[in-house]
Amino acid sequence: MIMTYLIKAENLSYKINEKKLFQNISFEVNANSALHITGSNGSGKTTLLRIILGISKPTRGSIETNLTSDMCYLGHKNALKQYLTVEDNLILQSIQHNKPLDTLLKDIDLYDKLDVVVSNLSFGQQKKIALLKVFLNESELLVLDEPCVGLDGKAQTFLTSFLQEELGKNKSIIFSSHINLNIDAKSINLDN
Amino acid sequence: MFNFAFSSISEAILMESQNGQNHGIYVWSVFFIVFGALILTFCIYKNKIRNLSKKIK
Amino acid sequence: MIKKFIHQFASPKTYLKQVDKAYSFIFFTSLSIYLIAIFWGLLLTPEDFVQGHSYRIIYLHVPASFISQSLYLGMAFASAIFLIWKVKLSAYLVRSIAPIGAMTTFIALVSGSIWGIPTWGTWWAWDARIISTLILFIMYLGLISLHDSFTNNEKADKFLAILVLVGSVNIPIIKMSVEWWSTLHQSASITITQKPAIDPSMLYPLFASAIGFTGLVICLVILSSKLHILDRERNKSWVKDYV
Amino acid sequence: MNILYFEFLKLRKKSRGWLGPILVFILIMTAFPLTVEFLNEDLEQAFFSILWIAVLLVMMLATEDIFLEDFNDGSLEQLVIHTESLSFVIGVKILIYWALIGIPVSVIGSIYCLGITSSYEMALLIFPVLLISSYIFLNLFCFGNSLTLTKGSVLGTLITMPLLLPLLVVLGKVVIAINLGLNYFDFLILLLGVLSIIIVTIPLIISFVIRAHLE
Repeated sequence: MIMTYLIKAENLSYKINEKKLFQNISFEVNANSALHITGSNGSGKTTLLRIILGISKPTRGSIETNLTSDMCYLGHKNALKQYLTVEDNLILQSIQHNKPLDTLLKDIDLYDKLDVVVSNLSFGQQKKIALLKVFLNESELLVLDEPCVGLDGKAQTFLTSFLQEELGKNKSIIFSSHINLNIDAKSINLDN
Repeated sequence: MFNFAFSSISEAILMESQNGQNHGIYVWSVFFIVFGALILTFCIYKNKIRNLSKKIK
Repeated sequence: MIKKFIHQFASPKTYLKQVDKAYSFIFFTSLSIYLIAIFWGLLLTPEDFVQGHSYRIIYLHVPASFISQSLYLGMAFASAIFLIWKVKLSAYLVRSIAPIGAMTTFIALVSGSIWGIPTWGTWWAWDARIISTLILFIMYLGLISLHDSFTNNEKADKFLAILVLVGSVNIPIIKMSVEWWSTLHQSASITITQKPAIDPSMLYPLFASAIGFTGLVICLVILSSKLHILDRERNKSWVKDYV
Repeated sequence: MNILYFEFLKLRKKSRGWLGPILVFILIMTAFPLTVEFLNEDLEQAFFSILWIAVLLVMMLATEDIFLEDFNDGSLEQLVIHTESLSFVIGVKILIYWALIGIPVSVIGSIYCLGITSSYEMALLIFPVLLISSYIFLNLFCFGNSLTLTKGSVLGTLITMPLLLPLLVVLGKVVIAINLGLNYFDFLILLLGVLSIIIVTIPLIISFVIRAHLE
């Protein structure tokens, strides 16, 4: 089997207002593998993820992607409309209402919250709804920025086991997290 | 072409026109505004550059 | 090729070095030209038959209003270079021209207003060119406040350049539309295509004062851009050597 | 098609977003007669200037947070990642805003016009002008607000208003043209021409600006 990379980064550097954030970061992500980005606060984890997504451009270095589908991204901002109900928000994210969704909602204790307005939910519950998109994704590559923030123990184990399962399904994951998730992952540290 | 249009300094300041109005006040106030603005801007920028250079040093 | 050349030539460092060499020459030449032109225009030229002596304001007013529009054109040019080739220097120039543009527009506005008292009998008329000059003044201030409202300078540069370009499309339209709306202002005395409508003895000092004023404004732009470059690149090693 | 529905859903469920501006418009149009003497002639003279300024103000209020909300909750990032053409989505968004705010305002404006000039012809002729001008206003304010995305709409208005002056001049002339029975259709074609240029260019510029914001 020939290993082809999904994402390959070489010597990435990033500056804000002429100040260096990180320098010379290189990595490669192959199919069926995970990459854990670590680093202290302000070391540029989110920025690196945004560079991978193609939203930001690195000051120096290059990044090549070799994907056939969109990446699935969940950032600090959960892209939920606060004034809409959970159901409407799912419509906005093109999530069909079907059997797998129902079982998922039951698994994360949100089945009875479908017609509640998002702003009335707690932070953790909102995070779970945002994660639904990840659970139902059809992308090759998942990009998650601090996916565990705000989640309770049960949801965390659910997420980790889901991610571990995904790795077996020919998918790759790039995530940043302070907590060490139980996933087989290479890790890179952004602190010098 | 190169003769003075006024015969004395007070005439030049007043600038009495043919219709009897004194236009000097308008002309000279514009003159002072323009030169004042120019000098002021030059001074401000010179000063700012000097302060910044000190800071950088 | 071109890109590489521009980047090498237009580094802020070489720019400052070149400009420092030229500065005092430009300053003293244009200052003397301007002083002579103003002396000539204010004291030597004959009285105008229609407007009386108040027409002498032309030597102070016209250069300023001419420069205020040319500076915007310069900004638009620099913005285009910045957006196409990503030349940092031109972004610095756009930002540093803006306050100078505001200053000259202010001079044009105030001097025109004072000139209006003896000639039109009112210091403010709803006239096309006054309005478009006022709008230009507000646009300059808007540009400055847009740039200053962002803490991320690279973003601010981009937005400023976009706004300048959109504005440069719009300025001729604004001028045309307000002219169409109403006009009281005397039509431009000098145009490139037609013979000038004023006497040569009044024209030469006008040209001289325009040249002198342009030189002085260029000096101001140099100072302003120097300040801006030093401020933006203060963490770089060459700046410490330079200062 | 999906995008059209999504944007419609987002705006329709936010009643302060679309109903608010319409009500403000009605309030302005109702309040202005109180400031002039109760004589029909005075009203008629002032009516159109108030109308244009009111439309302008309302479009300004309507676009206040058109991109800010999507920016704050992260939808814009998702949009940039997932859509081929960001400018198309932006164009659709502005279209929806026009459909939910611009069209009602135009209808209400023509009704007020009928009430004050009591001329069916005038109201009928002013309606398309209102439709087109409100769309142009929306586009330009969107541009201004996208530049000053996180910095509040006052700055956005400050930099957009100068760009709108030519349009106000044209609108003033249109009213004169209608009153004198002159080349009304020439003006309509002129406005349509301006609109067609703006519809294409403004979303492109805005998408560039938004990408720069997210960077």
